Amino acid sequence: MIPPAFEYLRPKTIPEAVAFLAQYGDDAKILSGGQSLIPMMKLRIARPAYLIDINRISGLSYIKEEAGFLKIGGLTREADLEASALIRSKYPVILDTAHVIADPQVRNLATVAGNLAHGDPANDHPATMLALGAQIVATGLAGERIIPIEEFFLSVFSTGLKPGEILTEIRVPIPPPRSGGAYLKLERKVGDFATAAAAAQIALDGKGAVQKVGIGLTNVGPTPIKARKAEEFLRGKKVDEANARQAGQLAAEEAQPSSDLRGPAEYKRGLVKELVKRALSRAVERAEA
Amino acid sequence: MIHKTSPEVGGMGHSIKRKEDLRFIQGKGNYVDDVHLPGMVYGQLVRSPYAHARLKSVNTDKAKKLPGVLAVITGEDLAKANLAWMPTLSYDKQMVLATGKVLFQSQEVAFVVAEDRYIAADAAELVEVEYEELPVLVDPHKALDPDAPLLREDREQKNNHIFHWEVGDRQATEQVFEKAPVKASVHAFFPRCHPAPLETCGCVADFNRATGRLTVYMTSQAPHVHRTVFALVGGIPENNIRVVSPDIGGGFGNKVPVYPGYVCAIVASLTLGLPVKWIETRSENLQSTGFARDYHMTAEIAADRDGKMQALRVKTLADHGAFNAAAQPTKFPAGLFSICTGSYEYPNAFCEVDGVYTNKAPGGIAYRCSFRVTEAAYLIERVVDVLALELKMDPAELRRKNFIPAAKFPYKSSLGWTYDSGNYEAAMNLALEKIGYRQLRAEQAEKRKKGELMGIGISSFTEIVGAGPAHTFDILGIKMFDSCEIRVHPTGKAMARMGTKSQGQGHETTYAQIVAQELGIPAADVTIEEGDTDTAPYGLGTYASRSTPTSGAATAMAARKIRAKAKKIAAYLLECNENDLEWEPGKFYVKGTPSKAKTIQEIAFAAYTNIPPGLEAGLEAVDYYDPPNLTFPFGTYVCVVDIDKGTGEVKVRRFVAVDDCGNIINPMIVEGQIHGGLTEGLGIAFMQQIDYDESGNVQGGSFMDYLLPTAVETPHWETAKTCTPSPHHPFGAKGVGESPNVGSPAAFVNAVVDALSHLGVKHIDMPITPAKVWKVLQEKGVAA
Amino acid sequence: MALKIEKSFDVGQPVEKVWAFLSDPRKVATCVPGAQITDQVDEKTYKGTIKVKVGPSVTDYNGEVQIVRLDPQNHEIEILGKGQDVRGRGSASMKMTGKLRVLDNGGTEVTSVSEIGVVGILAQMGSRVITEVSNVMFGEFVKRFQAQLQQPADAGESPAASADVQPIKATTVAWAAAKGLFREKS
Amino acid sequence: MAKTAEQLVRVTVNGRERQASVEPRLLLVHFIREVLQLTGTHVGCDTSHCGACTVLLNGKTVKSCTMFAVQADGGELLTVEGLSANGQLHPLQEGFKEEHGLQCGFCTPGMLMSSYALLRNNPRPSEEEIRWGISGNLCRCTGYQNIVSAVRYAAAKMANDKTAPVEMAEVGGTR
Repeated sequence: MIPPAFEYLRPKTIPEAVAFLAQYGDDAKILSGGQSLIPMMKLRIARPAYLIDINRISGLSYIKEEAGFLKIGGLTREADLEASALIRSKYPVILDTAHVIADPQVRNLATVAGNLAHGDPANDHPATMLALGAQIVATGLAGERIIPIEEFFLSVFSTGLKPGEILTEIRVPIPPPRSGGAYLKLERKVGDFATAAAAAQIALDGKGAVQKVGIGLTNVGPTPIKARKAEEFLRGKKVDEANARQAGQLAAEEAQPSSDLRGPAEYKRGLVKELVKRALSRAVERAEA
Repeated sequence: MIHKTSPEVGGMGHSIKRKEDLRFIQGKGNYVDDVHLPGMVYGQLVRSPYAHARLKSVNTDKAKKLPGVLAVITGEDLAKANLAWMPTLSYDKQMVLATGKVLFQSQEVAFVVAEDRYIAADAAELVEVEYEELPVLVDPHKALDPDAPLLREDREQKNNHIFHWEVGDRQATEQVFEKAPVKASVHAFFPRCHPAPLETCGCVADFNRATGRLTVYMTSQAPHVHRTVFALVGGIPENNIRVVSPDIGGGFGNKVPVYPGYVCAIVASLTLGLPVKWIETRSENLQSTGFARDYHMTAEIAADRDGKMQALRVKTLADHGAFNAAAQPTKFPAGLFSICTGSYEYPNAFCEVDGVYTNKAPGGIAYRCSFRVTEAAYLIERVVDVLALELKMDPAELRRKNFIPAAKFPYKSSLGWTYDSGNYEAAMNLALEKIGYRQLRAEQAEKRKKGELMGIGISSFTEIVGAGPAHTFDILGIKMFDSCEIRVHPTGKAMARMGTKSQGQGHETTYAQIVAQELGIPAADVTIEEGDTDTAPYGLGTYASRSTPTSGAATAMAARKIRAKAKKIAAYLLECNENDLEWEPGKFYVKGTPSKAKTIQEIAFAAYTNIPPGLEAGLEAVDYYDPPNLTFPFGTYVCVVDIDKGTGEVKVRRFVAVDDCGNIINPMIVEGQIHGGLTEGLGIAFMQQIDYDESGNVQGGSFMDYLLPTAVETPHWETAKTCTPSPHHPFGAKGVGESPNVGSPAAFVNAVVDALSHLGVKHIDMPITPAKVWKVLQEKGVAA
Repeated sequence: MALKIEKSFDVGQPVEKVWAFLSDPRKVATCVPGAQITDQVDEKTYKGTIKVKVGPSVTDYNGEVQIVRLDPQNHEIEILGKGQDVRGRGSASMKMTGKLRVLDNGGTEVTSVSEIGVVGILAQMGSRVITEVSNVMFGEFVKRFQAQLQQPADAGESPAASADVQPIKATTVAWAAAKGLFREKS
Repeated sequence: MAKTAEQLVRVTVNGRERQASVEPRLLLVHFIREVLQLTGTHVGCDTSHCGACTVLLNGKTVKSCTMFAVQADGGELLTVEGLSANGQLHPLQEGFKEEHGLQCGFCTPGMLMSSYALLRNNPRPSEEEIRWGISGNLCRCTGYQNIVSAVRYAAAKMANDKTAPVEMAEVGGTR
C-alpha cells in the first residue's frame, strides 16, 4: 500500500508550524505520531498535499506537575506515559489507558495529543480525560487558548480545535488525596479499538463518600461520552456494589452506541453497564489504598 | 523397529535444532519480495469495487501516459492471447482479468506495470473502469432459487449449481433413522476464513528473450505442478519454464492455487522482456486469494437408548464463491469430507454435498487441512456432543462407547475409507488424565451451584492425510505421488532434493534426519533442497500434511536403494558375501566380527574411487513414492473455559492436546507444529470470519477486522502424545501439520457449549464472540 | 452496505413553499454537505458532484440525481441519487422518499425515509461508523433545509453560514472509513 | 500525481552511516529494504497490525511501514541484520534457534526487534510481560509459546553474560 505524493514540511517551532497551517489550510495536515494518518494515506483515503511534521519541535514532550495541574506536552508519546514514575504513582487511570492503546510499537510514536485531537469516539484518552476533567491547550496564530474537555468533542471526528490550531498541551487538575481512577476496555484483541470502554475517576471525602467523580465512555456514540447522570447519582454516596451497579445502569442509558462488527448496540450498552461498575470498584480500591 | 541413532547422527526421534534457522534469525532469508533482478519492474492489479457488475469499459489512456508506466494490461488484451481465463484445480475456469463482467469484490480487472511500485500504485488509480451494477448474490441458500441472478453466464448450465456429490447408502441410512429411538442433530456453519500466512502471495516473472526461457520465482507450495500449469496455459515448452519457490513465509494452503497475479506478471514479462515483480497487499490476499471452509452443514445421528450410534446422516451446502477454485484431488469435489464418520463405528452413514456459486472470492482451499477434513472433524465432534446432551450422558463416555476399537484396525468405514491404524481410547484416556477430567467435572458442578460458568470440551478427531495413492488420487490428472533424489558425495556427505516445498515445517532438518536414520550419515552432513523445478525431482508439493507420508517415505526408499548398493560395495571391500553383512546405521559389518566393518563414508568414497567390477560408479538414487493408502493421525484435545457473565468473554483456562501421528522424526518440530495449529484453531473458533454484507462488500478484508490472535489472546498449550505407527509407511510416520487446526475448533466450541448446556444451549456457531455469548446469557437470563 | 434513516422534522413554512423547495433538486442539493448540481439532463434528471471531506480524508463522487416519483397532490417525492467515486474505488447511493404534511400551526412536517447504500473500500473498511456518520450528515441536511426555508432569526444557522462550511466538517463516510482503519491516532 | 521534490535522508544503520535522496512519501520500510537493501525487515500487512516491519529507531521499536523515511532523518536505525556482533549471535537469536521460536521465519526479524526492546526495558520479564511485549507482532506458525521461551532463554543468558550487547535501561517494564 503506497501513499500518494505530498510536500513535506518540517517546522522547528510552534509559530512556524502554525504559520504553515495558516498558509496551506485544508491541504495541509499535521504529522505527529502518524499512527492513524499514515495508514489512511497508505489506503489513499487520506491524501493531504502538505504534511507538517511537528516532531522536530523541541520542548513539546513532557509530563510534569505545575500550578495545580498535571501537564502533558503536545508531543508526549503513549510510551512516555507508561514509563513515567509520576503517572505510575499518581495517575493509574492514565496508565490503564496508555497500556491498552494499540500495541508497543504504535505507543512509541502515537501521542496523547493526537489521540484527543482526532475527535475519534473510539480512541481511549478522550473518555479518560473527560473523567479527569482535563483542559486542552490549543495554539494558533492568535496564541494559546484553553478549551475545557467537556466542550472539546463536538461531533463524530470533530473537535473544538479551530482550523490553524495545534493541540500543544493537556492539563489535568491534580487530584485531591483519597483519589483513584481506572480505565477498563473490552477489545476483540490487543490493538483493536474498544468494543466499549469506561473510565472512572473519583475522590472520596473523610467518610469514604464520593466527593468528586468523573465517568467517560469510549466508542459508544458519535463522540466520547461524559456520563453525567451516573456522576450526579454517585456524588455524596458510598460506592458499594448497588450504587456502582446503578451508576452503570445510568451510564448505559446515556450511551448511544450503534451496531457494527464489534457487536450489536444492545451488547455495547450492556458492556457500558458492566465496565462502569467494575471501573468504579477499582477506582475506589485505589482511592482507599 | 527403528534403530536409535546417536545424537551426533541425529536420526529419527532426535529434537535436533533446525538447520534453516541460522539464515532466518539473521535476516538472511530469501523470500519472494527479497528477490531483486537487474531491470526489474513492478506490477499492480486494478480491482473491482463491485461484487457483481457488467464491465462497460476499461480506459487505460491516463494510466499509460503517467511517466514511468510501461504497460497496462486488460482482460481484452489477454483475450486476444486466449489468456483471459485460466483453469482452476477443480476443472472449473477462472478469469485472469475480467472480461464482460466482474463476479466478486476485489476481482482482478487490469494489471499496471511501472518502473517502481510507487508509480504503479499511482497509475492503478488512473485506470478508468465503467461498471453497471448487477444484483448481488451472497447467500448460498438463495443461490438455487429460480429468481436468483445467474452468475456464471459463461457456463452451459444456466444456474448457480456447481456439483452434487454423495457417498454412502442413503436408503439403508434412512431406514435406520426411521426406527431409531434416539436422534440428535445440529446445524453448524463453518465460517469462511483465510489462512493468512504472514507473507502474502507474490512472484517475480523473468522471461529472457534471448534464450526463450521463463523463470518464475513464486510463493508456491507446489512448484512442479505450477510449472506444468503454466506450460499448458501459456503454451511455453515446459523445459523452458523454471519455477523457483524461495523461502516461503507460511502457506497453510493459501499458496497452492495459481492466482491471476502470477499469470499477469508472466504475461507482462513475456511482453516487456523484463523481470516483473508482483506482490500482493494484505487486503488483496484476504479479499481475493483462496479462502477456506464456508460450509453450511447439518449432521444427524441415530442411536439406541444406551448411546450406541447406529447411523450418521450429513447434508452440506458448500459456498465456493465466483469460481470453483477448490484445490483438491480431482475425484473429490468436497475433498475428503466423507471422513465425517470420524473416530466412531457407524454401521450406516450417508453424506451429500452441493456446491454453489456466489458473488464472493473464489476457492476454497484446504487451510492447514486435508481437503475439508477440518469441516468434517468439527461437524462430527460437535454432533456427538449434542447426542451426549440428548442422552444426558458424559461426552467422554459416549465417545468411549462408540470409538472404533483398537483391535479392529485396519478399519473400513461405512463411507469407504480404510483407516490404517488407531487407538482412540488410549489417546482420550491420556488427555482426560492430563487435564484432570473427573476433578474438573466436580468443580463444574460446584460452580454451577454458585451460578458460575465453566465448560469442558472434548474433541477426539481422526485425520486423513498423505494424499495419496495413485489409484484414487490425482490433481488435474497428475497422480499424487511424491519424490526424493539423494546423492552421496565421495566424502560421505549428501545432498537430497524433494518434490515438496517447506513453508516453515522444517523440511531441511527433518528430511536430513530421515537420511541420517536410513544411512547413518549425520543429519548435519545432509543438505536438503526443495522448490527449484530445474533441480528437484517432480512432486505434487506440500499441503494436506502430505510431505512426511509421501516425500518422507520417498526419502527412506531412496536411501534404502542407496543402502542396497552400498552393501554390494561393502561386500567387495570386505571380500565377503553380501549375505554375511549386517547393517547398523552408519556401517556394514561382517556377522559375528563387528571389527570387520566399512562405514558409509568409506563405502561412498569407494563408490567413486574403487568401484566393484560390474557395478556403476556413484552412490545416488531417486524414488517416486506412491503411498499404498492414506495415513490416519488422530488425537484427543480437551479444553477448559471460563465465561465472564458480565461481558460474555470466554477465557481458555487450559488446553491439553494429545496427538498420535505415528513415529516421530523430530519431536521438537512436531510440538511446534501443534502449538501453531492450535493457535490458528483458536482464532477460527473465537475471532475470525470473512463475511460479506448484502451488497457483497467484504467484511474482514484487512487485519483490522480479520482478527489474528496475538501472544496475549493465546493460552499456554499443553501437549502430549501416544504413538500408533502407520503399518504401511516405510518408517511408520503419519504426518501431523494440520491435526491441531482440524481437531481444535470442536474442542473450543464444545467447551463453550458445555459451559452453557445446563441452560439448554446445544450449539453456537463460530466465531464465538463475546457479543454472541452475551446474547445467549441474556436470553437465558443468567447475565451478571 | 445498506442502511435506512427515517426522520421527520418541522418547517415553520406553508406546505406549498416547502414543496416548491423539496421538489427542486437544485435547491435540495444546497442542503447536502459538499453537493453540487452541475447540469440538468432532462426535467427529471440532473448531473452532480459531491465532495465529502474531513480532515485529511476526501472522496469525490460524480453522479446523477433522478426524480423517480413526483406527486404534487399528496406532496410526495421520491429521489434517487447515485454517485461513483472518481477514483473508481466504489459508489454511494441514496433513495429518499419525502412526504409533507400540513401542521395545525400552519407549518409543515417533512417525513423522509432514506435508504443509503455504500459499495467499495469505504464499506469494507468503515462499515463500523457509516451509520453514525450518515446520521450526522443527515442531521446537517435537516439543519440546512430548515435554515434555507426559515428566517435567519429562527434558524440556528443562516444558509450563508452553512454554505461556508462546505464541504462540511467532520462528517463524511470517507472519514468514517478511514478512522475505522487507523490505530489510536497520533 | 507529479513526483514531489526529493529530500536527503541521512541515517546510521547498524552502526554504518548511509544517505540517499528520496521522495517524502517513501515509507521507511521501503527505504530499508530497497534503498539500503537490508531485506531482513519484512512487510506482512498494510494496516500497521502485523509488526513484521519492526525496527529500532533511536532505541525504540517502530513499525517501519507506518513511518516515512524522511522522519528518520538524522536517526539511528537498528535492524535484524545488526543484532549479531562480530560474528556472534545475539542471545535472542540464539534463543529463537534453541527454543524453536520460529518456523517460516517471516515474523522472526520483527519479533527479535520487539524482544530486544523488551529486554532492554525489562531484563527479567515474566511470561505475561513477554506476551504483552510482543503483542504488536503477529506470528502464524509458532503459537508464540516457543517465542516466549526464546525470550526467557535470552534473558537468562544476558543476566549471566554482561557482555551481551544489550544495555539495560533503568525504566521498568512496559506492563
